Amino acid sequence: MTVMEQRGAYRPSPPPAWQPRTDPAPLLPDAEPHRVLGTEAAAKADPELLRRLYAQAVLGRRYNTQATALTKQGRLAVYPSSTGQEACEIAAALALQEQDWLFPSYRDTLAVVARGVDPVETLTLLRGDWHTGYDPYEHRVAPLSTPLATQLPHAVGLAHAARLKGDDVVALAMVGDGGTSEGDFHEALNFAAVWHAPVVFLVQNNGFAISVPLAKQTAAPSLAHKAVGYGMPGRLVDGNDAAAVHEVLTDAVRHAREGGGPTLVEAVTYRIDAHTNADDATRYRGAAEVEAWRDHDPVQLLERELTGRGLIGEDEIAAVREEAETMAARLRERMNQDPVLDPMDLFAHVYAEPTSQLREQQALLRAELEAEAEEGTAR
Amino acid sequence: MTVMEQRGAYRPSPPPAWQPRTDPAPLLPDAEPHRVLGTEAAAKADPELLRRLYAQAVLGRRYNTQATALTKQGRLAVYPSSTGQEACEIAAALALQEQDWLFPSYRDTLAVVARGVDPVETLTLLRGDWHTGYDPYEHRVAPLSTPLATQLPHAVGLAHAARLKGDDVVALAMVGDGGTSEGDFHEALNFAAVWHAPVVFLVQNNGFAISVPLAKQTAAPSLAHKAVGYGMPGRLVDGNDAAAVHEVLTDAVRHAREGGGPTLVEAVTYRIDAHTNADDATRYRGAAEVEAWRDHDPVQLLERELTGRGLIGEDEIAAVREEAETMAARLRERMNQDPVLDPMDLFAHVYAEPTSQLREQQALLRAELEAEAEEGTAR
Amino acid sequence: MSTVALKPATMAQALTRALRDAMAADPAVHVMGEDVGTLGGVFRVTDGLAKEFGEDRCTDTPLAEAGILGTAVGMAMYGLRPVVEMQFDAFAYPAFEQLVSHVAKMRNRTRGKMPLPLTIRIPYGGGIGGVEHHSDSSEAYYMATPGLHVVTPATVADAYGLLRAAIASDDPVVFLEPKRLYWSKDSWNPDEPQTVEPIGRAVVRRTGRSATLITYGPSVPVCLEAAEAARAEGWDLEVVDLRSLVPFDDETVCASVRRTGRAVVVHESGGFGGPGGEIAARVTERCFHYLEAPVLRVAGFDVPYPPPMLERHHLPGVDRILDAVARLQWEAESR
Amino acid sequence: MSTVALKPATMAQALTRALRDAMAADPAVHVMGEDVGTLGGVFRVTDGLAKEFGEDRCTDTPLAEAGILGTAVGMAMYGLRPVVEMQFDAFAYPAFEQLVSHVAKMRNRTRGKMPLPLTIRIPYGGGIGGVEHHSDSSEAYYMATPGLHVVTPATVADAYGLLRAAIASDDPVVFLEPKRLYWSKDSWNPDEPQTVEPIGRAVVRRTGRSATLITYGPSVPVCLEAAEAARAEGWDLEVVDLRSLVPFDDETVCASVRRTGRAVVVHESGGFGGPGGEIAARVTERCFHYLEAPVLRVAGFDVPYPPPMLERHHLPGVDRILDAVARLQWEAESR
Ligand SMILES: Cc1ncc(C[n+]2csc(CCOP(=O)(O)OP(=O)(O)O)c2C)c(N)n1
Ligand SMILES: Cc1ncc(C[n+]2csc(CCOP(=O)(O)OP(=O)(O)O)c2C)c(N)n1
Ligand SMILES: [Mg+2]
Ligand SMILES: [Mg+2]
Repeated sequence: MTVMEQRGAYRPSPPPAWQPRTDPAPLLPDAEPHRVLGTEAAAKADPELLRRLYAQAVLGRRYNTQATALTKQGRLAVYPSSTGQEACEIAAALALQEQDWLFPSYRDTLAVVARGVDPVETLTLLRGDWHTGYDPYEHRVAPLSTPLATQLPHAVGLAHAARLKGDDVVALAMVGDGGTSEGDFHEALNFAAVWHAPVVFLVQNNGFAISVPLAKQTAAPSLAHKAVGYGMPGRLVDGNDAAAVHEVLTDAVRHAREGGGPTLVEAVTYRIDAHTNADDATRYRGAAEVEAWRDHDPVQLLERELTGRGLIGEDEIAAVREEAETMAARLRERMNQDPVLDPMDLFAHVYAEPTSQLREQQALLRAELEAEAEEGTAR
Repeated sequence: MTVMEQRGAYRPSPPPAWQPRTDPAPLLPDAEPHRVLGTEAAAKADPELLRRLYAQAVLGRRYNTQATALTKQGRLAVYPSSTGQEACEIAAALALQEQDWLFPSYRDTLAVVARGVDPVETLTLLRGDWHTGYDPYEHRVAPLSTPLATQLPHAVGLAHAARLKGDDVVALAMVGDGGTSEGDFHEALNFAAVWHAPVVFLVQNNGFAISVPLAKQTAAPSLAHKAVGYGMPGRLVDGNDAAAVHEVLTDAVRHAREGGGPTLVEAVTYRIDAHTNADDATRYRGAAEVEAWRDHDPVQLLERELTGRGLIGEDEIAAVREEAETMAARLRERMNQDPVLDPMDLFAHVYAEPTSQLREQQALLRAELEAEAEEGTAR
Repeated sequence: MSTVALKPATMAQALTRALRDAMAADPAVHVMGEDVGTLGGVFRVTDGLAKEFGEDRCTDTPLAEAGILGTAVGMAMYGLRPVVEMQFDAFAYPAFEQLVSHVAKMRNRTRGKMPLPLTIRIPYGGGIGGVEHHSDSSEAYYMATPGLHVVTPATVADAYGLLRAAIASDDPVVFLEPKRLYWSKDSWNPDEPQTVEPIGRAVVRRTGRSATLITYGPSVPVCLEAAEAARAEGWDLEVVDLRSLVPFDDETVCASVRRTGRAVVVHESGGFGGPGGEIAARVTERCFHYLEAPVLRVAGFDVPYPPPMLERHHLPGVDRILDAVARLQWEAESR
Repeated sequence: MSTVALKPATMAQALTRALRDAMAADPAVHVMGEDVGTLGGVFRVTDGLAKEFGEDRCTDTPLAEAGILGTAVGMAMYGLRPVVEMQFDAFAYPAFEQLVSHVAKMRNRTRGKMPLPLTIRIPYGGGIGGVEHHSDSSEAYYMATPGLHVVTPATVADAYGLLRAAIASDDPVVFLEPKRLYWSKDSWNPDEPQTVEPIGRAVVRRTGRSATLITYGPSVPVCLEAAEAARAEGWDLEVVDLRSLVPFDDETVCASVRRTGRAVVVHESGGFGGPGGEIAARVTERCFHYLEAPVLRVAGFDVPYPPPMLERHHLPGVDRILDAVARLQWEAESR
């Protein structure tokens, strides 16, 4: 028996082969997204967890504003802000155990930082001194993926490999609503379901793919409904409700860990900022829509819950905010230092050993740099 | 308002955007595939249609055996037989009106012939004298597509273009169970649903992609369930029941024609022959499985229904069979003639006008051929 | 000759104008891609088209490049002339199968019965500080695919002319737009009727007698700059702008090289397996006895495109071009 | 030296053996692709592996090439050494984005932290009477993609040695298998320990002094045949089998060309933008003053791969090679 076969539903059926092999009902998402904050369920939530989510969300929000500010100061080439989506970003990181893997999309710097990666190393790609700034193996975070949805099959392959080795590893892969239209999304979910791989797919439906609204992206009842076509459960969650996202993701991760296979989670949220600092969002959406979503702000939802239920005091809130300011100041400071660059790095990592062709080019560049340096000294 | 917007369900929802925009229930396929033959529904079927389906199925079966025989005689490079799947092939062609378009996959030579394309021209690809042997515009049949699922977006684009022009055209696109795993399948269905294009997707689930059984291809309740994730209805049909396939496809085509958008139809059938004449099916499946499916043969299901209900007599059956023999003899005869080849055709259709680079190569080949011819004469 | 004064325009504006004029001239022309509608494209090349012609003529598609090109194929089958935008070079790769196996082959496959008149616009190349996957020079892939035309403008006027020609062509054209020239300006009057260059003609941008720089797209201005700088060294360089990689204008290129006896091919694309190999090889095949030195190549390094802060070391610049010219085995008198 | 008698084996058998030995030697080696399990692959190269090592080690995947390569990337990230089979050349195109944007770039992207030791086996080339899309020579695409190694065997022994080396490599290797040599036989004893050639070395298959035929993969036997036939014309041709297109063995190739002074590059791939341009250009750059004539190219025509009944006109054959050799500007005495 193969590892892929170690589960219930996965059996070829005898002819006639048309009997549905599983009942679709348990795969279908609920009509309403799961919510915790502001509902009765919140009372059952662990106050410590809520405080932790809150602190992280405040930090995350501050990280977003600081990074955006850095683009204006020319310290970052570009920054895709996740303001408004902090609940998803934070919950994705917190739902995982240490040995698990995170597969972020290009917007998910917050999740990467929340998982423990150095904030400056996280921004390397967007600062432009190298591509991936962190060692993916240190915190088990794959490189931020720019080609949309391409990281999803990687997550499936990694989770599958871990399972083959008998390791207790779950992979959580993040993608946007736009990314669900790509062929790689389809192929990844299908492989995951067929292989019964321990993967959780988190779709952050933030309403837009750059300027393209969801209605031009899909006609599906919801993105979570796509799960049915792969034979995995689909879950719909309020993506601005950190407690809800955390709960749904934690459940899905546990399910995967226990051999239950993959889950598709759609978190409905909203991108408050423009696509990146270079984008002009007024071209494709009105201020009223943005304002409507501000009333459903993920940080405020947490704060309201915590203060409303007396789980946090003014001092603690102030302390959280101060911590965020400290983080931002430290980030600013570190990002204001010019990165140390070595142009010869261009050739260092193309292959394990540079080919003779690359060695020739290396020599050419070295000669040029030496000539440049000499000129510099001469001047 | 764009053409894409001329329908009901396709509306962006106001925030909060998580309300399911449509109810999934009507999109879900029935648990049991639709059947007509051998059921009470058969009594309501048009006897003329049943006779027509029968005659076509008999012709189709004979075409398959004849083409397979031609591979043994070296008259065809390869033939992927659709024996066992004639009901789908025939019904696909008959469900369309004249102005509609058929987008066949590589196995669907029968559907192409049933649509009116010359049988020999249909086999050009498999004989090897050219790629597509027929003029796609003559009978509105796209070239047989070898790269799996790649023809599906073409069908969507064509149907969309026709709709933009205000033409009454439906496209029916065929694909195998294996082909549903490709990214192009996903992207085509999504575009079709978002654009509300008049397309019908017919998946022939014949249990295998070459040697790979369905269970290694998908974990979905059924392939028809994939429709939900695109927001189009999914229909499950007994693919060996020609009357049922015809009914479901005709409904879907009408639905598309009336502006109802695309439908995904899964027809459950079985490939009785090996993948192609070059394949050895005993490597991956047992004889018992094949035998079980022979009991559910599409030609016999029709014959049983027609004879059982007295809708056809011995003479008519004999006449149908004779017609098939005549067709086969004629095909044999025509295929036994060597096709007339002109090697210079290699350059004739790469561009509207050959580039100067191609003209040089053309001259080279012409000189070679002349030298060859001279040598031939000299000998 | 018209008396209207020329006004400066950017290449991006000329491209927009070409699309607009083509759409106005022929209702079969449809623009489609990611963000091309309401937003007007991330480079604003399709700005205003959805408003002017409606979203059915300038359509925001779902985010799926194979789907975009694949549906465009179907639309072209039905007689439309789709103009597809791929948002960036590397994001055209998901459409590679559709491009190679269908777009390039459909006319040939059907003995000319089913031509595919479609244009695939791809912003390409570096020099704009883009992160990974936003600066690839992918022309080598398209050149190696028979059935495609491959063109790339280097001037504002050519941007207009070549794009009109591409859309008018009955064959599929990969239209490569040099990103870093989008904001380059030229005196060009969009209100004057423009001559539409046929596809396939190179042009001598600067005459010279010492050596020929053979180049295209984003490297044309760099070569012109290098030619100016070379005067100080006593070299009088000719600069040939290919404009069309497929078909290739052997005549113009070889005429120049025969005249100068020396040549350097310059492009941003990686050198190994890049366009320069083909160009150097075919020039050598045709001009061997005219050559005083081997045809040299100045190209991007054979590495994944560098991060923004290192790209200046990668891109062929004036110095690297002059160094190559210096290696053309000069004897004192031959300059 | 071993005393075991050599037995004839086909290239396909040698490949199977290489996979088997690699899987036996290293549990990290996983074979995956369409029909590679129960069926043993459409060319039977993976025959018996699923039975011997289990379906977890030799896995029939869903039918989706980007998914196959993309999941293999993830498996390699976790320390496995996936060996991916693409069923035919043209069916590797759906995986192009994964190949170019991830497989080729991951090591570089992560400063060497995340190498991807994976092998992508692609049966390629024509001459087997395959219909459309079953006979492409796609090596030009891979050569133009920094970060990939590209190798292709021409002999039974190299098939084994190069595949073992590819699987052992810590870099991704595109392993191109010449379809029409699958059934070519050689005296080769699979039971004897095989020397594993390092990747990157060309080999002189036949020494000669008149001119060098530079070739690889399916064209090697054709060139050897041409060299034999050339003796009648008084030419003594050297044949260099590149074996590895990336890295490229300039040393061996240039040493040969410097000796002979003349060269023809021979391959099935289309000429324009094909590997021959790169090869001719770099040989010319390095050997200009040794060359009596331009390096010529004999290649497939620049057309979509022809249907089976016309492919013989397309493929470089002995006569076309000899015609090119005749155009190498011979003077009577120089042969
Ligand atoms: C394959 C690919 N195509 C196009 C792009 C260009 N692009 C970058 S972000 C983006 C929109 C992504 O939308 P979504 O998936 O919803 O993620 P979000 O930006 O909302 O986080 C596009 C089209 C890309 N990065 N990759
Ligand atoms: C993109 C692509 N990948 C691989 C192949 C090789 N191939 C040809 S047929 C086939 C199996 C197809 O299975 P399915 O889609 O179920 O259709 P069926 O053969 O059963 O009609 C495969 C893998 C191909 N033609 N195209
Ligand atoms: Mg989004
Ligand atoms: Mg099948």
